[in-house]
Amino acid sequence: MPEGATSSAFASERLQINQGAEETVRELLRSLLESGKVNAVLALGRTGGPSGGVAYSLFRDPEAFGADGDALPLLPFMPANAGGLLSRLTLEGPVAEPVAAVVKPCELRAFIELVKLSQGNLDNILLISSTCGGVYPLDMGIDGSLEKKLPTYWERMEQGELDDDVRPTCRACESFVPEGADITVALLGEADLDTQCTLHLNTERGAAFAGDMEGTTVSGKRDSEALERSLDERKAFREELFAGVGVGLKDLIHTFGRCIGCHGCKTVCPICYCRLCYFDSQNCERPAGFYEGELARKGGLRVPSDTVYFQLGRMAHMAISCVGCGMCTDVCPADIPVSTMFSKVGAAAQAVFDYQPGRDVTEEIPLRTFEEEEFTEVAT
Amino acid sequence: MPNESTVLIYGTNLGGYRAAYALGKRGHKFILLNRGSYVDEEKYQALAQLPLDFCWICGHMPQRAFKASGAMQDCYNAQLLAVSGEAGHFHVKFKKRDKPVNNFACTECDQCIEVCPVEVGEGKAIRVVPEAGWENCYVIDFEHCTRCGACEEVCPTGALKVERPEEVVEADVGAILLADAFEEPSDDDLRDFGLGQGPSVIRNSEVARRSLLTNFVRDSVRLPSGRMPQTFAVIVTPHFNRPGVEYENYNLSVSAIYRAIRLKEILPEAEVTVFLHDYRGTGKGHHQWYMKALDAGVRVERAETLSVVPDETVEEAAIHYTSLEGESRTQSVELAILVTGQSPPSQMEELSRLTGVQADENGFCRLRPFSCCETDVDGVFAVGELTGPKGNPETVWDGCAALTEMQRYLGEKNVAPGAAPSLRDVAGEPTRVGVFICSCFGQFDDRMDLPGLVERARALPGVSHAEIIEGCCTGPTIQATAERIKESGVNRVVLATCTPLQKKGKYDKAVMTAGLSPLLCEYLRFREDVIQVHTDPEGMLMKSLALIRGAVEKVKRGRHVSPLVDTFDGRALVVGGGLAGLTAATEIAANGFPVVLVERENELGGQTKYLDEEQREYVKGLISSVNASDNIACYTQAKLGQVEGYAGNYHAVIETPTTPVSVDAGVIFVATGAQESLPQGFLYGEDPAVMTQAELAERMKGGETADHVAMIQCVGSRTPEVPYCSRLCCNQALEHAILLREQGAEVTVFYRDIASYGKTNYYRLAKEAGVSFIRFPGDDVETGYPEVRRNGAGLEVVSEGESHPADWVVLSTGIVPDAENNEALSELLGYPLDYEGFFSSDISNYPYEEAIKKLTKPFELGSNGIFPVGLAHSPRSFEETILTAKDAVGRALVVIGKNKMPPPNKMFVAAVHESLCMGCGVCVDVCPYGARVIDEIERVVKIRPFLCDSCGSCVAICPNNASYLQDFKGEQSVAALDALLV
Amino acid sequence: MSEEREFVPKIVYFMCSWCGTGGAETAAAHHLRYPENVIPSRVNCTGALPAVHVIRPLIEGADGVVISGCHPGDCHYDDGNFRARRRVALVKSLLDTLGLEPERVWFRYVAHGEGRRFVDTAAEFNDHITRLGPNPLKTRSDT
Amino acid sequence: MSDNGIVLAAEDGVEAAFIGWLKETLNKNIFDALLIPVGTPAGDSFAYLLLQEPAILDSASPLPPVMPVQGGKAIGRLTMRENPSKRIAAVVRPCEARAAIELSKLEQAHLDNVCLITLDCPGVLPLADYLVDPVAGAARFKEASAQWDRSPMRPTCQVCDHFSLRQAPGCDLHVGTLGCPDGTAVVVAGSSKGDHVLEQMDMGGQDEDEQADFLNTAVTDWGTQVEQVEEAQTERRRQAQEDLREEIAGAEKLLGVFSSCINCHNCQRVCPVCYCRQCYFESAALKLPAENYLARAERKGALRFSPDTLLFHIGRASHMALSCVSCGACEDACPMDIPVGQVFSLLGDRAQKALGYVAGTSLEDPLPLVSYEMDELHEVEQPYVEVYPNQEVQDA
Repeated sequence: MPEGATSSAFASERLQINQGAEETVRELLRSLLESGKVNAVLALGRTGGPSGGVAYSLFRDPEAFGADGDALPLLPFMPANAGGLLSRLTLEGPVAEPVAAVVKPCELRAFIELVKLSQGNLDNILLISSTCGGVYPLDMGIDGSLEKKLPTYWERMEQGELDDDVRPTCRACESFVPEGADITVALLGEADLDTQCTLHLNTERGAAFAGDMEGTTVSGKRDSEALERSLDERKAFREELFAGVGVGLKDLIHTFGRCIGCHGCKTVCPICYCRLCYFDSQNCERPAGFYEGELARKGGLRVPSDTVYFQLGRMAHMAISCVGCGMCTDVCPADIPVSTMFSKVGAAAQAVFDYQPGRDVTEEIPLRTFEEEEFTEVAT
Repeated sequence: MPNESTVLIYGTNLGGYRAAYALGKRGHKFILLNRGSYVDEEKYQALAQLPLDFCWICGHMPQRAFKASGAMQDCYNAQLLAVSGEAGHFHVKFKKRDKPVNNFACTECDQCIEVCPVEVGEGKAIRVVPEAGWENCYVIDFEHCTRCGACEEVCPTGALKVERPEEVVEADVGAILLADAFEEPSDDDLRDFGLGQGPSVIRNSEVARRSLLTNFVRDSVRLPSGRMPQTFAVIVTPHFNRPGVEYENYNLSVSAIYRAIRLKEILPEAEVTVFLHDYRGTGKGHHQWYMKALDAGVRVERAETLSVVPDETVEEAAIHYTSLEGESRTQSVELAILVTGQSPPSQMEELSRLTGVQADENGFCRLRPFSCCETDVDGVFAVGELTGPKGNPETVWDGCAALTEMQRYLGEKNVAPGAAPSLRDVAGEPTRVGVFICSCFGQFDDRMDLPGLVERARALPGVSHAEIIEGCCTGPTIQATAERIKESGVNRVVLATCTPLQKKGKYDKAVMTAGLSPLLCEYLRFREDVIQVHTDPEGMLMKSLALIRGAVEKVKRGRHVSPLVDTFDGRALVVGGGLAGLTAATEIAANGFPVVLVERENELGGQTKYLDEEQREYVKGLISSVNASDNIACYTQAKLGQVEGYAGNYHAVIETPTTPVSVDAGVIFVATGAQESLPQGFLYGEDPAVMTQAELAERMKGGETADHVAMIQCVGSRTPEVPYCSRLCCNQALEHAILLREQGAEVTVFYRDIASYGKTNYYRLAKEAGVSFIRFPGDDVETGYPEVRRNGAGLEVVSEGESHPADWVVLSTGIVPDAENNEALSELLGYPLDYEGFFSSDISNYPYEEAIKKLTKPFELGSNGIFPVGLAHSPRSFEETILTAKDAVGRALVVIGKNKMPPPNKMFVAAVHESLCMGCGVCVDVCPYGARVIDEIERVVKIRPFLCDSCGSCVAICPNNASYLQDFKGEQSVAALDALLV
Repeated sequence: MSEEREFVPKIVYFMCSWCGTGGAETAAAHHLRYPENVIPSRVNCTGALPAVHVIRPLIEGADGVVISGCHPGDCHYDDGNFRARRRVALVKSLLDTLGLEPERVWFRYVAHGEGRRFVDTAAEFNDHITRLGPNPLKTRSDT
Repeated sequence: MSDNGIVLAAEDGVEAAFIGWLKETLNKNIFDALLIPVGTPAGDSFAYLLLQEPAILDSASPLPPVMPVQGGKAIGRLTMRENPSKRIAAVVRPCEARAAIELSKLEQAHLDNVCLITLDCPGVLPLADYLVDPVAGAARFKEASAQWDRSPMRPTCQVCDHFSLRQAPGCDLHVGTLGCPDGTAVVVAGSSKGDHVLEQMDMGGQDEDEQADFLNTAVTDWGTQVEQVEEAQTERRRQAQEDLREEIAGAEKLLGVFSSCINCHNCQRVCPVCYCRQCYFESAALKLPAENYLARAERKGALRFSPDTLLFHIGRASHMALSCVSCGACEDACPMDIPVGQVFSLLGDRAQKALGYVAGTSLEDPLPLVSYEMDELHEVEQPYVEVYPNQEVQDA
């Protein structure tokens, strides 16, 4: 990656606001909703009351972004890949009026990728993202340890570092600077996050929507030393991580040996958009005769079969578009490092075609292997 | 010159309706001569017979469709003037005056009522007769009408003409069907029961009528003073009335029992007594109904004579009656309900003058022997109550039997099926929804703000066009609407009009004329759901919008599909070569359809030993015509090996002594008969002097007789094991008793209930002949029955401690199904047996259901192309056996041999997403019509479109929406539902 | 009390195409009135109403759901209403177990002729739900 | 349950003895193949293996400490399309056998050639707990199950009341260990199929009567012990379900329970009786245009997205609660530790009670929703005897 690459995503114009990042974002979204500039906001928020959990919501009520509202736009947590959610929202056509979405870079990339696959529509979607310091694993969202962690998280963010407890996938993420966001909230390596905030207005739309915020407009190239440093650290960690997992057939058989076949990885994968996954379809429902035939060849065989076949097949289908968001690892009840393996394979594949998923909506996807599994008959 | 194909139907009893239905469906024109002034003026007589407290028969009769296809010509206030010519070429002359309001043009806007200046009681001189059920019937009360014509002017569709000219019409018809309706006895006929003499005596038909209007609630029996009676008497009047005044059809005592149970349901505390002489429930399930009443705490009082003296002022009536034991008693009740029989038809004289038909000794229309409906005059048929006191099942069967019998006089079908509309596939076009809101010829304008509604509707997402239309229910407005749809260039349509229940046909016509499939359209009951039931403008607007929003969401996701078609094999398979089977075979063959007849024994004819000479001869005749017919292939010593397929497409294998034969057929008649039950106990088989009625008949033929003959009824009937009345025993026993009396024998009949029925009142004759009757309390099967003992040389019958000497003891044994055979066959055909072990009717778990469903459901839905006939279906007399067979044939003739038939009733049916279907078969289990089957190779469900009535049970049970209705897919339903709640 | 008067429930009335719908039409023919907030939804047969369609409105904005089909034995499709009865029993059991007020679902037969019974049902249920108060689920954003 | 049976005795433990017996069935050609849990290559978990090599049985484990795949589902996958031509013995836990029976009613399993062999089940450990340290997990399980101590097991297992043949009579053969002296177990037949197997296995030799007496006492001891445990378990279950209902009943609490759901639908995917290829709640029916979502968000102030979380859970219950066998697989698979297994077995128990059905205990009982009685469930019919005093109507 060339020098300064991480900052290439930023337009020269940016808005400096004398207010904490969290407040700024809340304020921005609240005013957008209040003024009716946006019809709704997709962001994280509390569910099930104070003791409850966290989920994405489509917020209509501005109060959600008030001081003690339910919304938690910048929470370092990812209960679902919002890219998939945006696709679901716009699957049947663009939204009539603007909708803002606060997403992480990998979620943004996923959405772009889905748009390329005509599974979503960018029109009228205001994309707000941030320089990402990673998110905590799902299970930390359950026992409340996430809450306790937050102060440390933001401290280290100010220092341009990642907390050791964020998901390995994030610590190994090279694409933590959003590309194609209308507004980017500068977080990683920014001093005084609780009193200061910098909004990069990357597009006209971004400028148009954030224009009313009080602050000073600054232009000109901006030093991104902290980002570069983080990038190097993450690259290092990534190599380590990849080295840790083998992707030879034998490794696969070993690693996926404890797969329980829930296909949760597929369900939460934003890129796996098929209405009915090939590996859940009739094509993979075997008659008893098949098992008996196999049995004749081997001494014994696993039932249900196709465990590794599923993983390899899914790789073949989506690795080229894998945005490395890590949802699959997070969701796996058998603690299999799915994401690491898929990113490793994906990265290789993407390198071959010099393709970065979700970087640019105009960029063609080199090879697509999905269509055959589409069930047009159940299409609506 | 070929025979005429049109049929003249005189009168509108259930049989007439059934015949009209069948004729119309089969493709014959028919003229409905209605003496009354609206669609079914005799509805209440029907209700009196059908104590279901509701009747929707006219609603199920697709009058609008028949009218549209030109099959039906309906005439009101009609009178037959002259009949000339002969069978096949009758020339009839009749006069008619159309009713002031033409149902088919009337939009039921009620403006006529609003403008009518004449107040009559609570209503106006023009008023709705809500009793007329399926559609409101506007009737002018000419006594009070001032002929001011205000209503005529205001009528938007010109449906109303106060003065209709009386026209004389002449027509050529191939056959004449006399179906004049049930007539209730007059108040005077019922004077002994105090009718009209006080507030506390009422007809059952009146209770039925009130029930319909007050919805089965207590109001239906509330006394004029508003008090709720606590003691009731339900009286079966024919049992006590003067001879010749009224006649009883065998359903009557069930009607009484049913009423009593209903009363217990709504007034659990009330004291309900049913007064009758005998309980004569001889039909399917009737005995169970009787037991249910006893369980419900209904008191059943048997009386010899009975009269009612109501108090003129106080709401109370005294029932004076003498018990069977002869002691006279009196009971006072607050309300006495009279379950009345039927009077002899008033029109007989007129009819015989015009057509030459003859009346029998009781004044009913006489039929030729062994014919179900044909009178003495060729080509003139009579059905239902006109021919004698009849229960509903028989009346309804008559209808189809008539179709069967009249075929030979009728020419080719003369109603051409309408051409299929050419619809355009809108796939690929951007969705453009048009909302068309009916103003019902301007009269909704002042009810709510239609322009406002249109504005709001146009603003809905996906709606590209919205406007107000005048209407969509008259020729011109249908055309206009179609034009507007075309012009507006929409490809989805929401029609906010009124009841699709009645007018769907018209709306379909409009949208299809515009080239759109009804699948892309939704019809809202704007009038029924908003205009007529609400007043608050804001609320009405909100509700209308919700409904429209839902409809829009639905049609947005509608997809065009071309209607499915299926073929119907023109061959018939008849199992059983007895009377029923032979009749079915010959009749089907006579209509030119090939028949395969399978008989278990080595010769045809079935059980003839119970038949008299004439009957034997008749059966012989059938056999020879079977052998003579080239259309009938007959296999004796053969049985059904296996059966696959479904109505219209059966594939069967017949095991013959030589090689198995495989047969394709569209319909299957099950005519496997039943058996005489052999008595247990009563010294039967131990003492030669104890015999069954059949054996008695043999001995009498041999000239034997005895001095003292005792007969015991209900031997092996109405017991826990045989939970039904065998129907025939009583008539048979009484016939024998009378003969024995004539030879001077002393005859004593021990009985539970004498359930003789039909034209000849054997019961009365027997009593007159001096046969003595002794009732035993048989409801308690354990202890109630009499005991037969040896007494020296002779025998004695001991009942309730008393001994009655007898030389012969004759046991009236019942008829039992051939259990083993029936179960095997039922298994093979996948056709259910009822709890009595006979082959079930379409659906007959409730009394009279049989009648209604048979009438209202084309068989191909109800019974999957399988017809149980004769004794296989239920205990039946010789004539009734023929009747069941001919009824079944008539119903089969409606569809058999038709090709490329669209699914009945609906253009569109259930379908399956095969890539989602798991083949779990739950939908197969719940489908009432056998319209689905699992494809064993693909392990997915396949549809048999012909059998599907798109009820949607499969959709509800299918966990993942693999099953869906073409006209309401899963992805439509949720969106539509949400839209209602925005 | 005053609070109750302000609350106007949203009610979905599922009726079968035969008896339920017929009842509604008879009511209309007799010009009987019932509350505007009762919104009819037609299904071919109560037996064709999936459990999910009863649950869905209770989550997405309805305060109550009524289901009306033919009287026992009168079902145009023979036994749809018996199947519906089982399904309603299931749904009520689920709602009851989860403490989601099964009394917000009513199942009452209405025959074609029973216009009065139809409007009575609508009005009675409306009052019943008004007494019960708003359905807590319908305003929850985290369903 | 027939009186036909045998006593397994072996010094080195029941498991070994039972495996030996199974090998015997293969050698004697009574079965062509076995379906039984076997350790995975990495040795960190277990998977169902279809095998015919007796040798492989050495690594088999009839009662593994975890239930990574519900055996009913395994049997279903194996036989979903047709009856296998081979005679297969499936060694599963009672709840797995019950699932298989439900599936066969739904045509998703064909059991003609399958012999269901179950064992007295001590429960299994939560998958997550186990995977942290499989070795320690295995030890923990061994120790606990030795004393029938269910405390370390999954919550659903802790209150399981269908742990033996007595409560899950649908299987063909059952291995009873409860109350049997160490190193012994009884094998009894639950069906004629099972009887037949035992007859074929009967080596004879020893004195018939003696053997019979020995067997009878063993079976009686086992039976009484099972009854005692059943009693205790039933009570525990009742109590636990009462408490659970306290915790979840009502919109507020219920939404709390499902608040952390991430819509991965793992619960549905691993559920043995959720047999649909594509779940209704992932189908086109619920993929709606943006207007729909936004309108709902409007009404509610906000709309949780993905939407329909609660609808999914209640709706799924409406599809499978009547067939739920309380196996707890869903809870194991939930990445968010939602007590979904406990909630669903509560829903299942009560729904099945309401419709007079017990899932997976007999092949004959028809599924509740495909059958009905004319005269039943009148409590759900809203009574109507008096005209309702209805202002609206009076106005008319």
